[in-house]
Amino acid sequence: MSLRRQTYREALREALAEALRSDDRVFLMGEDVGRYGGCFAVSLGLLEEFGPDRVRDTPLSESAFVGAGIGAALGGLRPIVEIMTVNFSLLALDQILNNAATLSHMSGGQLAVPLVIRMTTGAGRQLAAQHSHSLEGWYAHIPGLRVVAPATVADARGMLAPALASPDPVLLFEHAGLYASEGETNGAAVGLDGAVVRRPGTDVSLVTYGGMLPTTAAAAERLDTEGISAEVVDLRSLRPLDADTVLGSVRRTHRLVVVDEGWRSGSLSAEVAARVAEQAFYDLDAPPERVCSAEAPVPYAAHLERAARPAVEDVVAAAHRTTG
Amino acid sequence: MSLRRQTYREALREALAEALRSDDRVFLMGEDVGRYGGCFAVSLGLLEEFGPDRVRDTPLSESAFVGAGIGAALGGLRPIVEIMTVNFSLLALDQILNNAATLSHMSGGQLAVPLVIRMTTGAGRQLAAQHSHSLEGWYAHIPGLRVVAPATVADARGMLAPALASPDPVLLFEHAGLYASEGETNGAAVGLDGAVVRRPGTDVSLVTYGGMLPTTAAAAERLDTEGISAEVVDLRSLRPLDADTVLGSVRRTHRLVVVDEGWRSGSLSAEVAARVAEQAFYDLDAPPERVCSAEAPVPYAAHLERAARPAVEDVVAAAHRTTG
Amino acid sequence: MTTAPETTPDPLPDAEELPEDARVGPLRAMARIRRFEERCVELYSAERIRGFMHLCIGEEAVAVGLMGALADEDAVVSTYREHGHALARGLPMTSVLAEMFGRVTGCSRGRGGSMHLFDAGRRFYGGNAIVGGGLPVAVGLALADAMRGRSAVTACLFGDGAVAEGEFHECLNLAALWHLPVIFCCENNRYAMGTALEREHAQTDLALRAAAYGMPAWPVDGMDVEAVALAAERAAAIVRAGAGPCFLELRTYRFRAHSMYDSDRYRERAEVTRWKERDPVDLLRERLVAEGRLDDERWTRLVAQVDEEIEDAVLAAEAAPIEPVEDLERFVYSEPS
Amino acid sequence: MTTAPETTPDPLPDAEELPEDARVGPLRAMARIRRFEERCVELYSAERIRGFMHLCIGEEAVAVGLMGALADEDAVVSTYREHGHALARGLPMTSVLAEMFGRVTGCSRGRGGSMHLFDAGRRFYGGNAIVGGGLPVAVGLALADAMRGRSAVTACLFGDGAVAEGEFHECLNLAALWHLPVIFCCENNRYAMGTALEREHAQTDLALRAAAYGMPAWPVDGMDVEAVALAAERAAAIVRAGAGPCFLELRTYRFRAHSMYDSDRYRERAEVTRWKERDPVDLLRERLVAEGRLDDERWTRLVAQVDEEIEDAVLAAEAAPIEPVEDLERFVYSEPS
Ligand SMILES: Cc1ncc(C[n+]2csc(CCOP(=O)(O)OP(=O)(O)O)c2C)c(N)n1
Ligand SMILES: Cc1ncc(C[n+]2csc(CCOP(=O)(O)OP(=O)(O)O)c2C)c(N)n1
Ligand SMILES: [Mg+2]
Ligand SMILES: [Mg+2]
Repeated sequence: MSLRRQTYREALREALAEALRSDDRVFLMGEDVGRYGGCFAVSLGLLEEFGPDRVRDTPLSESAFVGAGIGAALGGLRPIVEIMTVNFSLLALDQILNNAATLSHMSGGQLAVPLVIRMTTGAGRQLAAQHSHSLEGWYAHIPGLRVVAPATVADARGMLAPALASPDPVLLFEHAGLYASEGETNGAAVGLDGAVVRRPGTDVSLVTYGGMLPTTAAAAERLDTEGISAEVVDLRSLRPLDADTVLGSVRRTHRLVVVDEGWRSGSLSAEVAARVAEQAFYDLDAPPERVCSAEAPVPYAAHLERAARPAVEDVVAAAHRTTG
Repeated sequence: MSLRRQTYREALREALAEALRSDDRVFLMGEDVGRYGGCFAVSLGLLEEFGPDRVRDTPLSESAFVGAGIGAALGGLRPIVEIMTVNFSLLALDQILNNAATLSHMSGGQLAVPLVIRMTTGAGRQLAAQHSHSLEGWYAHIPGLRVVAPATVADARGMLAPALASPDPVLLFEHAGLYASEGETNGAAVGLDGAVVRRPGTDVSLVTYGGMLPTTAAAAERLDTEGISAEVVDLRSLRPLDADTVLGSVRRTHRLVVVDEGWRSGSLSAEVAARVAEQAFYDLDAPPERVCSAEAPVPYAAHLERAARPAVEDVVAAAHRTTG
Repeated sequence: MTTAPETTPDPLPDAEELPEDARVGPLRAMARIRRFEERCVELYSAERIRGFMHLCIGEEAVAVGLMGALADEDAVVSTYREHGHALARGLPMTSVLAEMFGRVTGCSRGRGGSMHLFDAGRRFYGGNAIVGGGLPVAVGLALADAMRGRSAVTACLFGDGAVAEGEFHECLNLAALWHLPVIFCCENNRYAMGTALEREHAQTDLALRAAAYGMPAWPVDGMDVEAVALAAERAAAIVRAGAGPCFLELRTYRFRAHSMYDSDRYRERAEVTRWKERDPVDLLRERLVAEGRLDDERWTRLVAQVDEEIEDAVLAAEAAPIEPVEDLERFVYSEPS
Repeated sequence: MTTAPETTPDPLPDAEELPEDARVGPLRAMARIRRFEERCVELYSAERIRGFMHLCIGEEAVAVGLMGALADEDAVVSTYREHGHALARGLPMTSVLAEMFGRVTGCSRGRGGSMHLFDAGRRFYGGNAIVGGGLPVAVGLALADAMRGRSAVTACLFGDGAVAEGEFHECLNLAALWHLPVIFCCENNRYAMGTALEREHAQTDLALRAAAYGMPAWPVDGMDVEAVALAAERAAAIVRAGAGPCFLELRTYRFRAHSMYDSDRYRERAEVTRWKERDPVDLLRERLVAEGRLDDERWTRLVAQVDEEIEDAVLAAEAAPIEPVEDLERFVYSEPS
């Protein structure tokens, strides 16, 4: 396919349509994915093309329909389950942890759960405390899951097919702030376990993923104007974590800043910092830095929400601390 | 009160009885806390003394009765909710995160949720994948919660009263492997936010909490016989994390081993290691080490379960790596 | 709703001066909510209000009928579609609107916005943006009242969509099992976002569903505020007497889209039009006019008074300060008192 | 149950040689489960079996009656109290017992133990230790069968306690809404651990509860294997015909404690004794004897055969290898094939 410009949302939709078209075991299910077109309009139009059996609206029953996705996967289908947002996924967490992630190992390899779960994550739209979580780090803690976070249009377009091809359950986190972003893609598949250097640099490694990539990239630009060459690493896969790419970068730059929208304590950023401290300790010229969300529920008021989330200045300041 | 020897289980029971006796707003509720006496026999006998209103058996409805605890706390009571084990708490996680932890902040400080939730955590009894989780690290990620993990009889006896006195929701993790352990207590209250040095040492800091304290202490003994002086730090409070005590220890020993029963990636151990790397980087003489559970669901077979969990030898080996 | 006539009316008397028919009160209350939300749409377009905003236009009779049946000592647990509930419960419009403007004078200091209105003093326990998330809390509030021997009841509001969630089931069972003083108030507006009732529920008779837990449960015309009030009074009396919970299925309809983001493609225009013929404001207004209790002039005056209150609230919200950024982490944990 | 008589019987014929009355089959199947679990108690005391172990002694008629009504193509989702279900479904006793011994020859490689028996080939999808956790999976298996146009049904087993969990509600609604081929099989043994039915549920008529989702639901004498079989066949026929799910409330009783840790202090001895008068094994045995289809000698032979199978399984499990520790992390993720 040739290179085309589209939005992250369109890329996701195209990937869904392609999957539905190419494999009749694939179906999409979730709240309002059909007639409503998806709460973020990702699946708009799919009902019309594929019908209500394969673009299946569910009642408000997160545990039941996520678990039904698990069962359907065991039964030979390739379900794509949409949980509107990560905020509601807690209601299905038992199914995800105790069934999806566990059945293969616990059954001694007899069962596989080729299920894809898509959900939106992140804050930034003044949706307040209960609609602004960034909990993908929790999911990245669970053995048996693969967790990916497309940050670009090409990744949004290319991660679904490998996710569906995987015999393991895959969680796909889409950041609410990215849906309208634009980029280029040739539609190619994107592997599920490789981090990627988005921008090479020599002075400091800025490691991030998902919705924080634009912020981090902007910080790198800013640093560049100050003569600091920042390398931007996009984790892409949160589990398994591609430590090699991160470590390789740190071994080149000797400085680490992790940017993560999760609440600082116990976020994925801690794992990244810990791995680097463990495995590249002698390569580090400065303590690792983390830029995360304030440790508070995300407030509605614009100025408070802005203050709660990692901003370009915060990343720049952290980079300064490592290089200063 | 004078010093008395009792089991961890007895200490918890005595603390419950004392709380029920001294404040008529306090009540205990959960599955089988009453007639059955608690699935770990912690509340045995309390129904007889306090009656079914205040030692309240619930149906199997984790979300409802945990949420009811939140409502009852808002309504002026001091509920102690028992979730049989952390494995089932996922079903109530939405209530814990989105209501208990959030209401105070989101309401601008109008509401307080003085709720105590007790639950058992950990593996070690061949209960297999779905009954062996150590997920307290997840809870320690949530702003608005206080999370404690009594590792000794004195802490088991002394943490409940301060937890009930706190206007904030407190989660109390009891490790299944500790119930039968014995120790001394004078019944004194134990604060909710201070880590403690359980054993002073000079060569390496072994930082742990809850069910891993005995393993870690045994490792320290073993190291002692080899001439390595290990300091054992018991976090006690997982949120807020008493970083000062940990950092103080590392500044003395210059070496860190974190022992945590959680799955390694994204466990609380990562946060401890990251904090030390950030704040005591120049004090560290060696990369931090973590000893955690294998990244797999915990299997039933005894030899596999043993292999999956942190063992004394693992801690000793990690300490050697830092000192070697 | 009609608006002010062309000719300039006499100067409006103050609210105190107007000796009002008791049955006009609910009309005023509904008109106040209606006009408030219509103004909110403008304010949303002007980006004074942000985030998610869910309007209850068409559903005002539920809010007003229900809240009128409650006493000060009673508790309310609501949803993200709660402007009407909050106003009818007595939260000052200024504090509600300031909240939606994100101001520190808002009823949640500007931290909650439209979906999270709180007023501890009025026992209004929010605004919950997790569908079904308020039900367990309501059960607990009722448990506290019951255990303390207080005669308060807790009104728990939720939608038809929430009935499909596991919490609904667990909570109805728990409240019924323990005979707790909860009025479960299901605002059945026939849609959960874009999903119609019959695609949410195998059995769409929701009152029947609730009755299976062994509690009194019945459907109510949720477009008729006087019917809602009567049902709510009856339910409150049953519940207050200690007979355990009740369930009201309040059959209503939202005239607007689910939220400001919804393009409302999933239902027929004709269906909306049909329901609008039973507009709860018009219904009561016409009834009062027919009974000779209301005339055009009084109505105009009433609307003008309401509008004045709204404009005052807008001005106050505009002028109000925002919370200092330094306070971001205040109240994550309680402050030493 | 009676045991072998004092005098030495003739050498027992092989199973094949014994031309058996079809109605003896279920008796044999129940006796096999009973004797197996009785042996498991000894093995647990001897610490050959560890972890949690939940016995179905007293509930064998449910397992046998239900599994007899299913075809090979059908699926089963069970609970932690599933020895009987597994054996009746046809899992070899050797692989079940080896599993409980933690051996690699066990049906889950020794990783699952008593609570997690799996057999993908026989569509036995486990053993689930989270109460209610299997229901969504069962709905999904049925969804897959329905979407692929297969005529299989899924039997989903759970206890009376599970009925209080939110999953129960969500899953009954979903299956009924989508007309999925699920037989919801509630093993109502009147207790969830120490909590009696009437302290779990406001409405203890569980079939009535299920009927509120708009599906055929009826109570069945769960101590009478022939009644269970009849009900299960009827349910399977309804479900297989595409009419959507059914709910069977299988009224039974566990004669033993909840688990090996339970001191069983929460129920009257007299209640247990009363239920034992309807021991499902005795019930069928006596019926067959009365009908002249079984005599003491045949029964003795049957028990002896069963016991021989059990002892063989014990010996095999004792001798079986354990999984190499190096394999601990195998199958966390699929292996490249
Ligand atoms: C647990 C959960 N799942 C999904 C959502 C997204 N969502 C918000 S409102 C809504 C529809 C709720 O419908 P209903 O309960 O009928 O209330 P209504 O909006 O009609 O007043 C959905 C799906 C949510 N907020 N919470
Ligand atoms: C979600 C969850 N909560 C609690 C438990 C602990 N537990 C195990 S079995 C059980 C009782 C279940 O009763 P029921 O469903 O009637 O099944 P039975 O044991 O009687 O067969 C409980 C409370 C659990 N395993 N899962
Ligand atoms: Mg609705
Ligand atoms: Mg039971």
